[in-house]
Amino acid sequence: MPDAVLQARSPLHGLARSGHHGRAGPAGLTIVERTDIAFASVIARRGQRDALASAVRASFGLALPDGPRRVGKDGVAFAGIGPGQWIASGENAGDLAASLRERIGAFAAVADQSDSRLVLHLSGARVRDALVKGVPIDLHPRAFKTGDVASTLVAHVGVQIDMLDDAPVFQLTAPRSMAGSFWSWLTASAAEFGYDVATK
Amino acid sequence: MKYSAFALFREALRGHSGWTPAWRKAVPKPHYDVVIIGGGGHGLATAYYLATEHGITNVAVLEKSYIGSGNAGRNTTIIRSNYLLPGNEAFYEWSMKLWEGLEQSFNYNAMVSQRGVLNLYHSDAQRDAFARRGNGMRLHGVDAELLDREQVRRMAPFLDYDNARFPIHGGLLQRRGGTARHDAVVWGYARGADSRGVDIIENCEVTGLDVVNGRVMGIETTRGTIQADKVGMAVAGNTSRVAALAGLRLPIESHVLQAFVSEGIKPAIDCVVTFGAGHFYISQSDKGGLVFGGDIDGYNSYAWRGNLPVVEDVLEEGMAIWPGLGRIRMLRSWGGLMDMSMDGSPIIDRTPVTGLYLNAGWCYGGFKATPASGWCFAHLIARDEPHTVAAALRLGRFASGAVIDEKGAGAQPNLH
Amino acid sequence: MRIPCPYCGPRGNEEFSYLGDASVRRPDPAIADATQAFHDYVYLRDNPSGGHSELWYHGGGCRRWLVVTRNTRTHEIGAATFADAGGEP
Amino acid sequence: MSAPFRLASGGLIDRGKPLSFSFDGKTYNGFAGDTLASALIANGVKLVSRSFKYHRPRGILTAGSEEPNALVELRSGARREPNTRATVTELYDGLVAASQNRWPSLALDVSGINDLLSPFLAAGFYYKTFMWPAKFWEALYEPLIRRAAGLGRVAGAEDPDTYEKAFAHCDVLVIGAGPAGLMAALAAGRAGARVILADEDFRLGGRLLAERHEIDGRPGAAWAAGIEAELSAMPEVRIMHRTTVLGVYDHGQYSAVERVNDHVATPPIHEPRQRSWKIVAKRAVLAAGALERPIAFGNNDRPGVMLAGAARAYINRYAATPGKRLAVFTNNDDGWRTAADARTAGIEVVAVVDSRAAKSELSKLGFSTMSNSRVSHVDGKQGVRAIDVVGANGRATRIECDALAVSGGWNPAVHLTCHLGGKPVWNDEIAAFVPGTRPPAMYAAGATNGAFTLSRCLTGGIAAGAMAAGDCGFDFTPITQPRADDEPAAVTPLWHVKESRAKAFVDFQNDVTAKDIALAHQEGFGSVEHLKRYTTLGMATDQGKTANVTGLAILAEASGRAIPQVGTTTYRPPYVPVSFGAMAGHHRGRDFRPIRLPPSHAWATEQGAVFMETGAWLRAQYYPRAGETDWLQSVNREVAATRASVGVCDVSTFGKVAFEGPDAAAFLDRVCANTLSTLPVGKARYALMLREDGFVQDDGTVARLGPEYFVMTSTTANAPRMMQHLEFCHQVLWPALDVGMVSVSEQWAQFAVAGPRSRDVLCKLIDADIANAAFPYLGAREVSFGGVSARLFRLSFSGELAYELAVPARYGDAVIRAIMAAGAEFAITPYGIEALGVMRTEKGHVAGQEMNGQLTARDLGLGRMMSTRKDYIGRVMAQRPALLDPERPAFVGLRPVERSARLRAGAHFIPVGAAATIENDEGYMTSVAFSPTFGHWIGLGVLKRGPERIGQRVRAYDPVRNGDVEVEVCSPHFFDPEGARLHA
Repeated sequence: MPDAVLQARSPLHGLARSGHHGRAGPAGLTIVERTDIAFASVIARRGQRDALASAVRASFGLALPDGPRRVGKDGVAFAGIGPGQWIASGENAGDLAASLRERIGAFAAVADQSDSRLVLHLSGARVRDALVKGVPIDLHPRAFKTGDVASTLVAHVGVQIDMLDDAPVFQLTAPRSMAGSFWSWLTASAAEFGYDVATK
Repeated sequence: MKYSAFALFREALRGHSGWTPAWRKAVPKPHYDVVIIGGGGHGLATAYYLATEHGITNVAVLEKSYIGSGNAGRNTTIIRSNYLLPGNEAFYEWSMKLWEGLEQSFNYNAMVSQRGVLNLYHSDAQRDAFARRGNGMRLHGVDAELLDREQVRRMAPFLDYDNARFPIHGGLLQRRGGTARHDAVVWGYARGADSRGVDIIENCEVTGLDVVNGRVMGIETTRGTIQADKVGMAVAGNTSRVAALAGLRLPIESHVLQAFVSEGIKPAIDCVVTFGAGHFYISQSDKGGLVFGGDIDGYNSYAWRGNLPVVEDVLEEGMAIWPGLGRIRMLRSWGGLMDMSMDGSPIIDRTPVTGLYLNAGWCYGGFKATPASGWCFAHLIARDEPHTVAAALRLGRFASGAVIDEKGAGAQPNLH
Repeated sequence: MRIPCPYCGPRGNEEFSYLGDASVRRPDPAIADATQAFHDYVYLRDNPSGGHSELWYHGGGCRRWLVVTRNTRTHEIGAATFADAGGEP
Repeated sequence: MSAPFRLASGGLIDRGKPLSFSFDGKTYNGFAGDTLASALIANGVKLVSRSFKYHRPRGILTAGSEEPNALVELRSGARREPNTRATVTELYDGLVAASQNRWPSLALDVSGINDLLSPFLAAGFYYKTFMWPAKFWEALYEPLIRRAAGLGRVAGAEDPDTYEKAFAHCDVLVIGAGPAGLMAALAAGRAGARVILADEDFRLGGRLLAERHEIDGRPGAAWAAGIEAELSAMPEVRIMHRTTVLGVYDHGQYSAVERVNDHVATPPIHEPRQRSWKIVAKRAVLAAGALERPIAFGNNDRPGVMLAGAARAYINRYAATPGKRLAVFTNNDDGWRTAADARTAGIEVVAVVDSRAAKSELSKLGFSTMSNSRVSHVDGKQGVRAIDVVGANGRATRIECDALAVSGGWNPAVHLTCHLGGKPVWNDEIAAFVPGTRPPAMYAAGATNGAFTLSRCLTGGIAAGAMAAGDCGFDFTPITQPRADDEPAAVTPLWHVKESRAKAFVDFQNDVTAKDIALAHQEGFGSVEHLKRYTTLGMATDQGKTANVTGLAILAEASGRAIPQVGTTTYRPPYVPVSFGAMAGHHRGRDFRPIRLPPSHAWATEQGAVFMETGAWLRAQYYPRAGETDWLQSVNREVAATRASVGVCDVSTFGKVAFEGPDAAAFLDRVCANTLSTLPVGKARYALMLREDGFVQDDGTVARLGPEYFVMTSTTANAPRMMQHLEFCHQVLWPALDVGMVSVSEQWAQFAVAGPRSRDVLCKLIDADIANAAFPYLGAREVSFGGVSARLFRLSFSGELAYELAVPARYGDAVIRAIMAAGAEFAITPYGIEALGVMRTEKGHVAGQEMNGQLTARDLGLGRMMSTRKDYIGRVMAQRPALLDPERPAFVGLRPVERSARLRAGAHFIPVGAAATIENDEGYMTSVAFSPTFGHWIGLGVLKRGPERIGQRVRAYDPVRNGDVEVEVCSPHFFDPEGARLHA
């Protein structure tokens, strides 16, 4: 093919403007769109869950979680999204799906999902106050801790929420095709507290 | 006493001392020719037409609570005959014809108001689907008009034409459709049936059906045993429970449908409007309250209460078509038990038990059907053969495949 | 309602889709009266007032089909289990 | 000028913050801390509204959200808010309010004539007349009735304010922040529970704010402020002011509305007007207090007649007095406190009328007391001039006064205990209903629970809070009970003063009188529900909060039964009316539901595409070019260009599901009507799916990319439901099958490149041999596209040589641009879904219009796809007799006999020359298109015995669009029936 390498576009292309938005003053939360994280769905073969778990332990040094939790190491993480089902992610991991297929493909169905979702990292003192305007699950520190994962409906959009650390930092992923509507809800909800948008 | 402006005038001058009960508080007799289980609109209409059309007056209507305590008194009062499929359309049009002469017939003002029912469409494909329905209505001799966006705007300028998620492309209008005062329909039929000798027995719950050699002999009730030659069931959401007393299993699930009313406001909407990109319908009562509703709660239930997600959906859909409602308040919501059938269409038929007749499967469309349902059920019970306009509404259609599936949703009640 | 998803925890019913009675079983099409059996399977329901075991799909969460035992009169929920035993036969 | 009825001192108002407001165009002054009602009272405004039916002059009856009378239109223009309760409207500077339901003015409302006509307007009068002649109802009677009815007016424009929804979770939800609620929250909070304390008011304290009670030797309001301070300091306690809990739902869900900015003229930027909350609580404590009830006597609705507890609220909390010469009418001890507080505030108390024989110990207070007496009549129209009191001897005495405080006793606010079906039970000691079976996990405390004295409220609150926290696993740390009195609260019911001559109102807003209730009973509407429905008792905006129990009691008297025998009252959500805006929140206008955009959307926008909603998606409908005046021109050009050379269309919206595993092929055989296990690797095949009831559900293509790896597409509209269906088949029907299934719809951008030159275009972009021999029709393979791994399918919806190219979605935008660049030399043309539809119609492919859920595979000419060698979903039920009936309408093509005629989908087929009746209905047109290829309209449809009638003519009858076109029946495959082009 004659052309130069293809230009990738983020789901928020043309929607998110870097800088401060909403109420003036110190930002209540910071929103970062991440386009450098690869994702792949991992579904255990019938009866192969344990074999898969040991393969994951061998290849990545990670104990595959049984419930809606995530484990990570060296930028690679596995988040439980259903019984026998995980979303693997890797920062700057290149073709994550291919390497997963190679290492654990014998025990699981693997599908690349790197392009399927809008990925946001949210942090800041008021992040929970903004999220409660659409997130139906309890994000109180007693109820949702670092490493917890939840798949739920937020403002009519299917969203996966991972709590990355106690700062707190939340990772929200939403279907790529709904990025615009999801962004409309998120920014409307955050405006009251003032928010900064950054891209990485 | 006949109701009239004169009677009202006379009574006003003597402190209303002359008014008598609208219907007797009857006590059960040991035997009736026909017993109707269910003192809702359908049951009372059946008794009324048994008396007026078939001369059968040794009839009892059994109601476990007070008459009209079920869906007859918990609906959004819409009447229409704008159905797609022949099996339904002839029936609902017969119902509309009966509505048109009802009040003079039973001498009660049920406030039948033919203010028009407007179904909005939001895409070309939906327009063509509505055209198919409207053309079918016209083939039945029923009025139907397909309006474009501007015609709809002239009828209902307050709808959202400029900023809608699902823009309004036009609408299918049945001018003869409209609303009626639900309680008045119940009381009118009750009063009409009572005055012709029908016993209306309230606070009388059916606890058993005496079936001997495949034939129904009588009924066990909380007020004693009643013998009956023929028994008709018109119990909506409780159909499966009553049918089970005769060992019957039916293509029906019971689901909750909520209805809503707003605070009273000055006249704001002159017809019934339905939203085509969701499930929402709204009109305004003569008292001024906006009467509206949406989809069923979506799961089997015998609890007379609605859930919160549907309340939110319904009010979101209201705002979606009528943005000016933002500061109007929802006053009250309530839930009724719908007898959702497997194809979304009703059943008026015999049962495998001789002498036991079934009137069910009204889904959330029972109110508009009240007159024709009573008319056809009375015909079936009196003549033991289905009325022509209800000929397709038979139990056997599920086995034969001749289902009447308006929505094309398949055998899943909560999708109809 | 709040449905206790065995994977996700209690969630509002708006995250779920409902498919009715879980006690009916798809018949073997090879049997003699398969047509009657399929008719009953597809169309006939007990529709009880009281205990009911029913199918819910957690499409807004873990995408698992659940068998939920629920009282249709009180909406009280007894148990919720994976229809396929968690994909672990 | 200072307000004439404002007390010189006292109250919880901030006299340092004067506020100006207007009512019916006249300007008044009030203070911060006032409500609109208290400010009107302070300014001596007694007449504030007109009643619903008789248009009687009305004043302010209560001091809370139960107010039936004082409803106003608040604000103006697009913010006009009808039926707003003045009693809970916080005063703000510049507030504008107007009375409603009157003309020309509040003082002289011509509809006041209804009051004189009232003998003719008795309960249910409209059911008995207006029936003749029939057509007059819509033409005359109803418009008149509708115009007279209704209250305020809806705003004419979209609400400019914004709204939000929000979720909250807690261990203990405390509803109401009076003495019981404060104690409950404190007890639960100290135990360490996560507590939410919600109260309607803008200030915590409940009745304490309205009374002169002392707790621990401090004024009640000050004590409450102290508790609030302690609660605010607890990290796990959240206090929600201005928040009304509206409803109780299954499994511990509560709905509430927070009036975030109703107390300011307009909300600050970025802030909503209101916020609707969904609260999930493990336990709840209902401490909603009690509502005072009126007594029915002649003209008890006159402005200046007020509930005794409300009078205390205005005097004690707002330093506003309802009158200068106050009389009190009570059937209980509590009413006396109004006299006492009024005197303390320096207001002359002309008489205390107590219906009870036994002298209350309170009569020692030294008021001019008339015991064993009843107020039978109020003199005055737009205000109180005097009252007639009937004593034990039956003789009436007239007493001059300008205000009357009435106490008929108190009804516990049991409403929320009823929302899940609970029925309140009658309690003789307090002559009121108390909570019966409560919702699971809900406790009731304080007056709501029938505890009518302060110290009992405090005790009950502590106990409930402790139990609720304990249930959630928190150890209770004992709280010393604050000191407070057990003030006298005895009551002897009096519902209706028989000696009344004038109307004695029970439901004030709906003008339901004691007489109406008697009449309803006389006419047989003796069940509580019939009474409500027949008289409209309790159906007004206040939901009968001040009327239901009294109405029930009067019905009991009329029918000679005891109240519990007559029945009980039940309540449904919402506790107070809630705005559409609050419940809709963010989801209005374009945000009503999410919009899905395909990867080429930005590019298509640059091209000036016209978009249309298809399900959740917004797709390019067509791409108009300069000079094209209507859509058909553009679509014709797009079709012609594609058939002549090459076109490109974004088809990313199809559902895409990946199947992987040893049983993938077997699984697909069971969900599809046709066989897919025989599909070779590297090949794709059309797939048809039925519902279990035998009707067509969806279609798509299945490509086998590896021995155990398949990708299936489903139609755009059905994609979500198909995913659910496939998961059902796998998890519920055949869980043993070893196949992993996942949606990859969002992962892949997919473009159809169609037309004779499509191969030439793709050859420039793909490093792979896609010549016909190497990559024939229905081929499927992975390719590299500019270094990106992509998938190429040789599929054709258009009937042309065509491909579908799938690339990771992030490159979708770049790829459409690359395709357009590479295709430039072939004059490649982007086409939208209109042209797509035209080409598939020319080709005779079925689509959504045909798969309407009412047609079978046979109906659609796809019967041959139904395998006879295997079981699959729908196989058995598809064999039912009615579905095999040869008379069923079946799939055909149609073309107008008069070639210039236009066809329209939705037209019905009737035989030529036959009457347009349903008996002659032979089917309908499912799809139409103008075919630039043939130069005339073509159609697809289902026609009775259609396939046997090729060449015959029928009428396409379309009366709703004045269409009646004679059409010729033909094969649905108009274009290239042999498929020479797609194999090229």
